[in-house]
Amino acid sequence: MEQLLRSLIDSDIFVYTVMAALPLLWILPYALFAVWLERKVSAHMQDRLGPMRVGGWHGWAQTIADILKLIQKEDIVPAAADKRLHFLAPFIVFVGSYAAYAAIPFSSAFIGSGINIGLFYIIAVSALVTVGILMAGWSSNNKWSLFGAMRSAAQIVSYEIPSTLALLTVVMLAGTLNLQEINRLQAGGLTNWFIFRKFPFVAIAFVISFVASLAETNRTPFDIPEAESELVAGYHTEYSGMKFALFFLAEYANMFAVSAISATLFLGGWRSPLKKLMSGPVWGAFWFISKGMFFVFVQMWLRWTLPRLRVDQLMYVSWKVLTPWAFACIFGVGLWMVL
Amino acid sequence: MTPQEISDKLKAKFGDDILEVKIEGVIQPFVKISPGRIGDAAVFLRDDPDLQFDYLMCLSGVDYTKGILGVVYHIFSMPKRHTVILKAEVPADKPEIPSVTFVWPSANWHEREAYDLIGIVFKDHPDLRRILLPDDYPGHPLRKDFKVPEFYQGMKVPYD
Amino acid sequence: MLKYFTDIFRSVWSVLIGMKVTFRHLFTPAVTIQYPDVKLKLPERARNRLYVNMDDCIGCFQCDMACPVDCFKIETVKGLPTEDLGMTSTGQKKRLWVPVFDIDIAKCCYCGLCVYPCPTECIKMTDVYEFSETNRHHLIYNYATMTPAEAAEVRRRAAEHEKEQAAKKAAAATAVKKTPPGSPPVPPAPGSSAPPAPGAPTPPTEPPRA
Amino acid sequence: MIETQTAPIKTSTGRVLRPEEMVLNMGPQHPSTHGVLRLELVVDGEIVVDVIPHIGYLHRCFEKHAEHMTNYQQVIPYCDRMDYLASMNMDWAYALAVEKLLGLQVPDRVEYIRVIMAELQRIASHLIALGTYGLDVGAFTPFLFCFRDREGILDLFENTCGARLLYNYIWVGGLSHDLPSGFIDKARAFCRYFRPNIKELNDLLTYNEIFIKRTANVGVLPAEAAIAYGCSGPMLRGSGVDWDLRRDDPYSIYKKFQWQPQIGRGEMGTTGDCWDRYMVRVREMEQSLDIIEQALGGIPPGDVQSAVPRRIRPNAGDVYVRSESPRGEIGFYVISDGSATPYRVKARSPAFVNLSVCPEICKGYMIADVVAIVGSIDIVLGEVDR
Repeated sequence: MEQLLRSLIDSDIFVYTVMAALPLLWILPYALFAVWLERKVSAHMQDRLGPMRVGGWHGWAQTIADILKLIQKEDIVPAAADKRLHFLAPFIVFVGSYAAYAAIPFSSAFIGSGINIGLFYIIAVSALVTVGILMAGWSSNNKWSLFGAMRSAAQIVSYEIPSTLALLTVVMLAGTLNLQEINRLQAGGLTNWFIFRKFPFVAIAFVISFVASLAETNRTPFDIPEAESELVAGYHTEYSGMKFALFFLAEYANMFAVSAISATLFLGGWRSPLKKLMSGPVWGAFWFISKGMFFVFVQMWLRWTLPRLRVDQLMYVSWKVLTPWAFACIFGVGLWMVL
Repeated sequence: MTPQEISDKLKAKFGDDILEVKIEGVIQPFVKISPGRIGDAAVFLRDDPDLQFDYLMCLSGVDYTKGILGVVYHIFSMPKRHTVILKAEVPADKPEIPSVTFVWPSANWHEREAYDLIGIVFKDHPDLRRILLPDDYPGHPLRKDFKVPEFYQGMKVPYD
Repeated sequence: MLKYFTDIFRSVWSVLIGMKVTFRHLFTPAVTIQYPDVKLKLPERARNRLYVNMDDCIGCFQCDMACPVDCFKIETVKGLPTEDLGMTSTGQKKRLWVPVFDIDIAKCCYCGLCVYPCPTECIKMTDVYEFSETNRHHLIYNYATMTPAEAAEVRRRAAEHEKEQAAKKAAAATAVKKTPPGSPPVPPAPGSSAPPAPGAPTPPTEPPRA
Repeated sequence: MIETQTAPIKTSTGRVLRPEEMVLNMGPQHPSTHGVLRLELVVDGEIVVDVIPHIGYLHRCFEKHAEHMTNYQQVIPYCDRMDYLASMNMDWAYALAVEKLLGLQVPDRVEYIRVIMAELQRIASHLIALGTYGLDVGAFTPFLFCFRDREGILDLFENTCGARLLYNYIWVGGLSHDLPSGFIDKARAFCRYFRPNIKELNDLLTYNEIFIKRTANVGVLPAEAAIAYGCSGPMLRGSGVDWDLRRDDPYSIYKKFQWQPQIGRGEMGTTGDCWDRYMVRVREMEQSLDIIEQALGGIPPGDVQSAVPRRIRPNAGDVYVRSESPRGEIGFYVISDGSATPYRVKARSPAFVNLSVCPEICKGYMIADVVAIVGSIDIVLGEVDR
């Protein structure tokens, strides 16, 4: 991808801006589709129909209508709010989840920047979301938002540990942090994916990393920062118009980023499950997106099934359940590799 | 125990403070007691081994006009499954009556409502505030002689 | 220690059961309907908007008395004996003009208490429920079928008739003082009996449901 | 650091706050207070130190209205609006009180139909209680399942009396309409349709471990405190007190049916916690289904309006009659002075009394639990404020 662009115009600035903007090409349509999908999935799970009227068949244009509405909505900033922080917070939250796309390999041909510490970079940069949420909570000058922000800070930070440990098991197996490399190691069809090697441990690590990723994107059963029934809407109560849309976009982008990482590490990112069949660069992108979308669907499925945990139970699950089991998996994989 | 036995026990204990006992001629027999002794009567009713009135069903304030306000206690006993109805009358110009919240905590809100709507003051009630109406509402609406104020906080009250 | 493991197992198991239930509902048909395009047929006894058939109304105020929120404003004028006010469908002779019959449907609580006491069954609750208005005063329905001019004319005649009666009574009373009782009363002046031209019906008239 | 000495912050009842405490107003516009209830929480971090409920935002002077009606029958539409989720039970309680005042005997057919309607209303009201309780705890889907099932009941009511929520169906001495044709088969069809759905609700919410963690051992109300505070209905039975007005202070014909009051046994935690109150409501729905099916079988023929008096003019006297509404003991204390207008109607509403326990059982829990506890008390502000 980089050679292709350099052959067009040979200036660094042009190439790198285009490379940085390429994931946007995927995130924006994906977000439009994901919001619509969530509303339809939740509707049909609850014996409803969901959006049916905007744009013909099953209301496909509903999200576009929403975006247009949000764009022209008045952007209300609370009088006593800390103006600068209030303005900056949504952008930092979006940057936090968008920056992760730099190191995610969409297919064998396309990767933002194939740095050799890809996974480490992704985990580090997605912690930026916490800063954004804290800024949003504090600057809204609203007790409820402050509660939401405090809870989400505690939640995201304490769930990074089990998620990192779970990903560590795969890194031990793969021996490298470079996601493109990890993908190459999982060649040769379904049986060669990491999830099936060293059977029980990596599978448990997969479940732990998926549950921890739920907490990181504030999705049910860990959607405590924006608990509708307690904190009204948590940290983004005082946001409206385009800033609220940005929060929404950031949440869906984060959802896909997290499921993309799980797919890449455990289920052979752009590797096709059928050995040699359908495994070109374009097919790679297809497989990668379908795995990602499957995990996004599972996150939605959980959202419309489970109630919400309380904050102290959330901490209990993170420290007392997920972290010890993650250590056990690392220990198991390590022992298995040594023997 | 039948209402007759209950009222006899009460008469034995409180003597002439029991102003009137009506068993026949009314749908539900009641005992009228002088307002000063309500507190002791409540303690007696709850603690007496064969009365055990532990469940205050309903405490209602009534305006009997001609300057008399009344409080009616409907009390029930869970273990014994029997009921007693106590009535007490207080003059409208000095509507003071001891509170029974320390005997039956359920009376707390009932008394606050009686104070709020009828204006009966319950002495040593934990926090006697208006419960249903705004704190600065003029007067007590359930009194028979209550005139709806023309304006409340600048808003016209009766509208066509 | 055992409790720790059973806790985890039970959590995972109950989460999976819950997911099974919602997944099964992904394929069950939806129960909701698309309202403006598809409208539910209300049952026969549905109680929504009031409808008064003014031809049968004899101005007896039964509905006004039965209404708990008194949203009726009815005015009746005594018809002169010479005037012919027409018959109700149930065969009673109408003796009162009803120039004003207003119902404030915004105040109405749709309890239906006014329907039962009506002797001529002329007030009924239809199943029309889409009658929202932008201005609250439009919700005051006036069902009277008499134009204001006619109403004024009827009131004038009734008042005039009233004065005559009063004058006659006064005259008769003074006559009794001057002459002994038993002298015949003066015959009533003949009222001009112009039959009331039916005015344009202002209220929404529904054909009574079959 | 300059020590800024500000005046000590006080709550509305004059309690001085310690420096680390904060006053948090939950309500009156709040998604989970089930109406316009304002809870003034004194909060130390997440832990709730004190709760001061403020009610009265939905006060519509029911008792003042009742004193200005021209006859006893006109108060019934006002009773509907007291507990708008269980209006059948409200009408029935008021009708029972006035019938006792008049010494009126109601024909058997009316008794049977009243029992069926009240039990259907109990299921509809419990469905809302359980659905919104799922929302409070964070599960969206059960709420919509409960409302989907409730539609079946509302259709039955609409066919019978024409209204879906506020019926004015049970009159003093009888009913406003007789049953429409085909009502009995439709009601039986509803019972058959609804029974498996209760099991589905259990799978989805009741035995879900996260739901159990959120509700077991939360808001524990011991039996003695429940009785002392005058609680009733699922609130009292949840605390293990075997007390149900339909059996222990029997009115109407509940004696003719075989059914068993449901009591909280502390299966998932201590007796009297939120889960028990929730479970009592779920089991009561099944029990109401049994009662309805038994009652549907035995409806005698007859005229439902035969005992409705033309003019109600009870002789002077007062009466307090109570009956079992879905939220507990709804009692009407009616005083009549011989005229056609009631002299005083005092409504003892169960949610008003159950809510007075709220400060007791919310102390020491977290904010998320206060939402769960208030949801388990199942309050309707129309009834609390009257």
